[in-house]
Amino acid sequence: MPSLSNLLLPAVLFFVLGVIARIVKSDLRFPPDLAKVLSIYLLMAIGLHGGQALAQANLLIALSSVMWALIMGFTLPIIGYLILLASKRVGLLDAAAISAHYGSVSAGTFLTAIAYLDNAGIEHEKYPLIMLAIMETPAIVVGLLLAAKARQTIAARANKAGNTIDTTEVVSVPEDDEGDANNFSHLLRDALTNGSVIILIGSMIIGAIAIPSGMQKLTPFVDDIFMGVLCLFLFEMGHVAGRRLGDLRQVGFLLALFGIFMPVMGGILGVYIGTYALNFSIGGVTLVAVLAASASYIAVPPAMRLAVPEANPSYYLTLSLGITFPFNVIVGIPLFHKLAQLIAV
Amino acid sequence: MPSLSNLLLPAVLFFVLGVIARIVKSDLRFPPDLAKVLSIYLLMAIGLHGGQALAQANLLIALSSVMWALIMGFTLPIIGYLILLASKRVGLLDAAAISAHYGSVSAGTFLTAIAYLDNAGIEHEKYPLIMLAIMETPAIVVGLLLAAKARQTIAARANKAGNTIDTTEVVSVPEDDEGDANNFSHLLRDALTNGSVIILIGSMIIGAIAIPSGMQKLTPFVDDIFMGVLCLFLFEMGHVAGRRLGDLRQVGFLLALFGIFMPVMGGILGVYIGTYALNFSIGGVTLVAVLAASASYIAVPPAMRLAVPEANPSYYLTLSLGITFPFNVIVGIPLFHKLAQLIAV
Amino acid sequence: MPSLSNLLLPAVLFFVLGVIARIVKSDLRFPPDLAKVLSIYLLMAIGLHGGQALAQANLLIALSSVMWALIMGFTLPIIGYLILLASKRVGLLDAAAISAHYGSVSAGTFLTAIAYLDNAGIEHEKYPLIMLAIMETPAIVVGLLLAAKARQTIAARANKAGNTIDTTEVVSVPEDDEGDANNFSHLLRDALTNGSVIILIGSMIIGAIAIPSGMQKLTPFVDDIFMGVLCLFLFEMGHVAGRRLGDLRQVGFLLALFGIFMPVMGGILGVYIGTYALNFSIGGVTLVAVLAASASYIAVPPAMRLAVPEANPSYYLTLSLGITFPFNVIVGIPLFHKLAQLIAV
Amino acid sequence: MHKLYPEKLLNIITTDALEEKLVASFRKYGASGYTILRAQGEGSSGVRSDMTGFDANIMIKVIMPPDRLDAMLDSLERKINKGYHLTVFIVDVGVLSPEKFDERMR
Amino acid sequence: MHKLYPEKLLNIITTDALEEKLVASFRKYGASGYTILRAQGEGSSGVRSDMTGFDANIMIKVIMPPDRLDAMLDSLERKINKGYHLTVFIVDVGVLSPEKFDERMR
Amino acid sequence: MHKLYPEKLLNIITTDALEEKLVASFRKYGASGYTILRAQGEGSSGVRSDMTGFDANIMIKVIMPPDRLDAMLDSLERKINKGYHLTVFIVDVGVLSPEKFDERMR
Ligand SMILES: Nc1ncnc2c1ncn2[C@@H]1O[C@H](COP(=O)(O)O)[C@@H](O)[C@H]1O
Ligand SMILES: Nc1ncnc2c1ncn2[C@@H]1O[C@H](COP(=O)(O)O)[C@@H](O)[C@H]1O
Ligand SMILES: Nc1ncnc2c1ncn2[C@@H]1O[C@H](COP(=O)(O)O)[C@@H](O)[C@H]1O
Ligand code: NA
Ligand code: NA
Ligand code: NA
Repeated sequence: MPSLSNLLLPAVLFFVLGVIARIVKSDLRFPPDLAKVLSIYLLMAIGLHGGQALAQANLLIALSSVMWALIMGFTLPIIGYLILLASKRVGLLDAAAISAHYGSVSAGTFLTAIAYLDNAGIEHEKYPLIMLAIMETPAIVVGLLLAAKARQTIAARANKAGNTIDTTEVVSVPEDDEGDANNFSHLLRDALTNGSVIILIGSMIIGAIAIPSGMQKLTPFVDDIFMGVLCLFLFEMGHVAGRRLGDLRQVGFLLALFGIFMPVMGGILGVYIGTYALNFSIGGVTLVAVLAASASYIAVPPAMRLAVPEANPSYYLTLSLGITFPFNVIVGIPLFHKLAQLIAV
Repeated sequence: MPSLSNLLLPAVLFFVLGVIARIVKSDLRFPPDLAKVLSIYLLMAIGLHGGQALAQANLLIALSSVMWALIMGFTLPIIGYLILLASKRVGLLDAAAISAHYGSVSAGTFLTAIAYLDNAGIEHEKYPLIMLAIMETPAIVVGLLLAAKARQTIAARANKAGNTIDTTEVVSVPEDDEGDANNFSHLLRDALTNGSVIILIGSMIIGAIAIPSGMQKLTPFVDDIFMGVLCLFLFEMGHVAGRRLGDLRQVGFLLALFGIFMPVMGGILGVYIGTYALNFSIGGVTLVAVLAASASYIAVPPAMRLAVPEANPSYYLTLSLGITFPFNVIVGIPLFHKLAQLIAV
Repeated sequence: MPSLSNLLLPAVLFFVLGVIARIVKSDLRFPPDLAKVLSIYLLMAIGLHGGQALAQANLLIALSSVMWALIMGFTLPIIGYLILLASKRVGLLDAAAISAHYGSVSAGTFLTAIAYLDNAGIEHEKYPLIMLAIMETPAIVVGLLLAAKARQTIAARANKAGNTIDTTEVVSVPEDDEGDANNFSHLLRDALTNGSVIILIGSMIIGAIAIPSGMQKLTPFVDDIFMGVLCLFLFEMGHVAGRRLGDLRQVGFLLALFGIFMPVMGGILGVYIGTYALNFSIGGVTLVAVLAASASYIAVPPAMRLAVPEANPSYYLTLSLGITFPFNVIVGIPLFHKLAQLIAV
Repeated sequence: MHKLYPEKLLNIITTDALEEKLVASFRKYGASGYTILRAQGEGSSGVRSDMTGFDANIMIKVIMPPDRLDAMLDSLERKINKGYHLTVFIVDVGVLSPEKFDERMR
Repeated sequence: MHKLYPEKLLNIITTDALEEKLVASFRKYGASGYTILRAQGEGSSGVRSDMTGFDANIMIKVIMPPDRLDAMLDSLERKINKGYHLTVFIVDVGVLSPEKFDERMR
Repeated sequence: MHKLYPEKLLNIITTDALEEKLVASFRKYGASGYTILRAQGEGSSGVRSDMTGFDANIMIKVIMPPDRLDAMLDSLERKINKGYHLTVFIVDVGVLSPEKFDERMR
């Protein structure tokens, strides 16, 4: 059974250990910035790896992957937004900020999926790596658009109610006295030059163009210790997720359900896109599903703090970090793999 | 001669280099938290390693190891406390706080011993690893009990002297207005869920239950770079110990002697327990001796800050970090190995 | 063509990636102290490596290397100082502080050169490693002497002009009320016990005296992951250099030119010394040239902050970090290699 | 001129082992929030600047309405009397909107 | 006694995502410099102390001549009104030479 | 109300290369302790925020009895006159027990 073997992966076990440490109220504390260092390493390693493979990539498939990544990145938040609106659990701006996270991706989940496939001896295409890099951006953009829409709706409602709220404050993306502050193009540039994107895309290009003899010298760093570093990273992320899990009662049951529904829905969508639109192998399909299912907890939260400051960070952090992330790592990955197998038959 | 070869181990040489850097007043500075990151790694690595071996452990020997670990953890601080009282060099509460450190263990010393044995090609049992994890806790508990006892004695003396000291403040473990603050069960839970304990025990369990193919992928991280990381860790710890060495005059000659007597006494006890009670090989016996001989400088100091705030941290830090730690790393390990050989014959 | 293959080295590519991340204003941020940890590792690794080799070194060549290192360390700053005076672009004290940097060395550049040679399959002597360690110190000393000289000149000029400047403040190295503050012997000791020097020399000694079996266990840490760590280090240093590059307009065109002239001049000198005075192979000559050409951005800046507080740090940091460092990494190394080949013929 | 409202800024420097305990008491005594900075230092209990990540100092800042400060200080004084090493000082500060600091943390 | 000159110390606690933006406004409103400390904390927007290095808090200190403070505070208030989570407080400080804080950053 | 005793809080922001030297002078001028925070910043000597761990800023806090402050400030002023980049400011603070800050560091 795939689900069990998943739970016996060291990386997943360390994630669980991190959660447990929080539950038993251990005084375990990870040094500040350790997770950041580890994630820089992980992105570098995976990027170099992917870049080497992609040097011989088929341009057409690559472009098609990029296109589907964009489609998923734009569609998923809109679906999420509509569902949240229907649920009436959160305000419009909170809905915009939350759903933006689901268009983006979690590198930690993606890497766990790679460990899972590796361990099961399942091959996979490298194109999902490009998709990983691509999907950071559209989600942020669509989050901004949804927030702008939300502000319009709020202003409209206020006007109808004869309310005297200053509409200039809400109608548009708030314009700062520093001019460019949070206007659209500024935030778009931020999204495109996001640190993770730079590391991932940069490493992929380096992996593709660096001389082979030089790349070979990197193997022990990039390949051999990768799994160990991933374990340490997931250990700490489990610890972080564990704390957010404690905030569950703050978000409420229905919202928590949303944090499970979104990855399931996204995963299914991803399986279909991977199988029928991209024609990937089962390994590749699983990775596409994981991309669709996972929610960002690194790039999107600070972007939303800037772009939708009115939204409550507790909501989106608890959902993406405390619910969706553990769900995907523990349940989602083997589930999507199973689905990929079923559909492939 | 074992003692010489010990001094030529890279790990020990880096420790000495750290001490020297302090002596020559170099401006060498290790970044904050580096030691913490390294120790998380070291505990993970040693735990995973041990866990794999212990999956096939003999339950009876394991239980017997745990029992003897508990006995050592409870007995050594009491012996230390009595000696300190007899010496009349420090107050009762200082004596309680200092001696607690000697019931616990130093993972740095333990790992140096493993490097020493590895290098000499000497096999060793894995049970001492469980003992390492177990011994963090009892020492803290006995430290609390000794401090409670000390407070009673102080209160009794004060009463006799007709002194008007507020005895409610001293009789019991100080009760906070925040209620649970430092009551016994709270501190016991702290001891049991201590960060190092979680990492070590958690990694051992993961090492035991994770699927072998997954564990294999961890080998380069867990095994290959282990020695190098240990060198770096001991380099920094030598540097830290070197600073405490400078505080020697503050603790005085007799107290400093205590910092050497305790490991020698503990080491001898450990050799006997390892040989006769646990029937370990010479390698295993050496490790048991090192456990008994070493004093904690990671888990116990903050615990004592909380539980015995009246004690002067300079005393216990200088003793455990500035005297006992260097003594064990440089002299103790080869000495205990020699003793183990002598008794085994 | 050597210059091209240099640019395709992963380490150099990561340096360039770091610069680009700054240029596109990415929000990429490296955690504080990461570079420091990486440089501790790199110095340890290179030191252990060199030490092993130097255990069989020829004492005469070693001494001769040390002597030439001292000569370069003392001469280069004086040349630089005279050029800067002639250029009249900066004040006397700024000239002293800037030129001190060019007598010292950049470990990052040196390691990139080693990666370059490694990759091209070119052997090299290990003596340049000793020179690397030696050259940290004289540059700082000569910087102090030049600053003292500068202060005298300023005082003399002030006197001539009938100015009432308090000459006791400028004539000598400023004497603090804390006595030793920045007197000469104090600063000399600082230079000799500088952290990098301790790590490098210490590791070399350990590499030379540690037992071989112990050293062997360090190989994966010291050798295998070295190139990867160097890439990460250069990635961050490229990012840092990129920011300084932005300060270019502050230093002006002529001063920027100085930042390119000095390494070219130093490199040529180094090639001659390596070839004719030290009789090294082409690999060794290239390294000597890199030592002469590179400017310190780790040890010397803080030393100058202390010793020549009147100088503007923007000047020397921009020159050494923003101009000379990138120039050497990208252009200098293959250039000096080419020169070494030309002269060797 | 901007109108500034007076509040009290409570500063505590101590070992990071006390962090959880202190945060619990901020909650109890009605602070609206707190900020923690990592620190090193020296005082009557010796140098605390190993910077090894074990046993480090922290500096905590809590802005409080003046009328809630007293009970908070009592609690801190009790801790000090029990032997805990707390370096405590209070600063008068001005804030833009005092309501923010009236709301209690959940 | 040493003569000390009065200045205003502006303190801001917020997410590090706002760092660049705030620095730009310090420049605009004529600060001579600023200092940033990394922090963790809790407030109305929940706990911000993951210490994972992503999404951390910073505490910024800016010493300003009293007459430049007002415009700066206006700008901060506008940001707060837009929903940004800024904890702001002002402290009266004394400095040795006020000229240092009159010069504007480039 | 709690009685608070007045003390002076000396703040210094400078390069970490000066740390040892400044600590020596705190000892000389009778401080009972000090606290150091790591910082980054910008000022007249440009940006100091590489955060590479080399050449970083520190912010030092020293609580001192008012009568010892003057000599300390003289010493700092001498350093500034020699060209050292020290940003210095003093804050009035209240403490629970002034005796703590009267004892000199060993
Ligand atoms: N006079 C002081 N000025 C600033 N910080 C102090 C002072 N005294 C103590 N501290 C800080 O408070 C911590 C605990 O002090 P103590 O309880 O005196 O050992 C020290 O490690 C310092 O960080
Ligand atoms: N009363 C307070 N005292 C000290 N720091 C606070 C306080 N309230 C908020 N903060 C800090 O400001 C940050 C943002 O606060 P908030 O906007 O209330 O979420 C928190 O994470 C804390 O670091
Ligand atoms: N106006 C200011 N407000 C806050 N911090 C400052 C100010 N000016 C300078 N600093 C700090 O002091 C350091 C040295 O300043 P400077 O000597 O002006 O280069 C800077 O890097 C800042 O961290
Ligand atoms: Na997604
Ligand atoms: Na022990
Ligand atoms: Na040079």
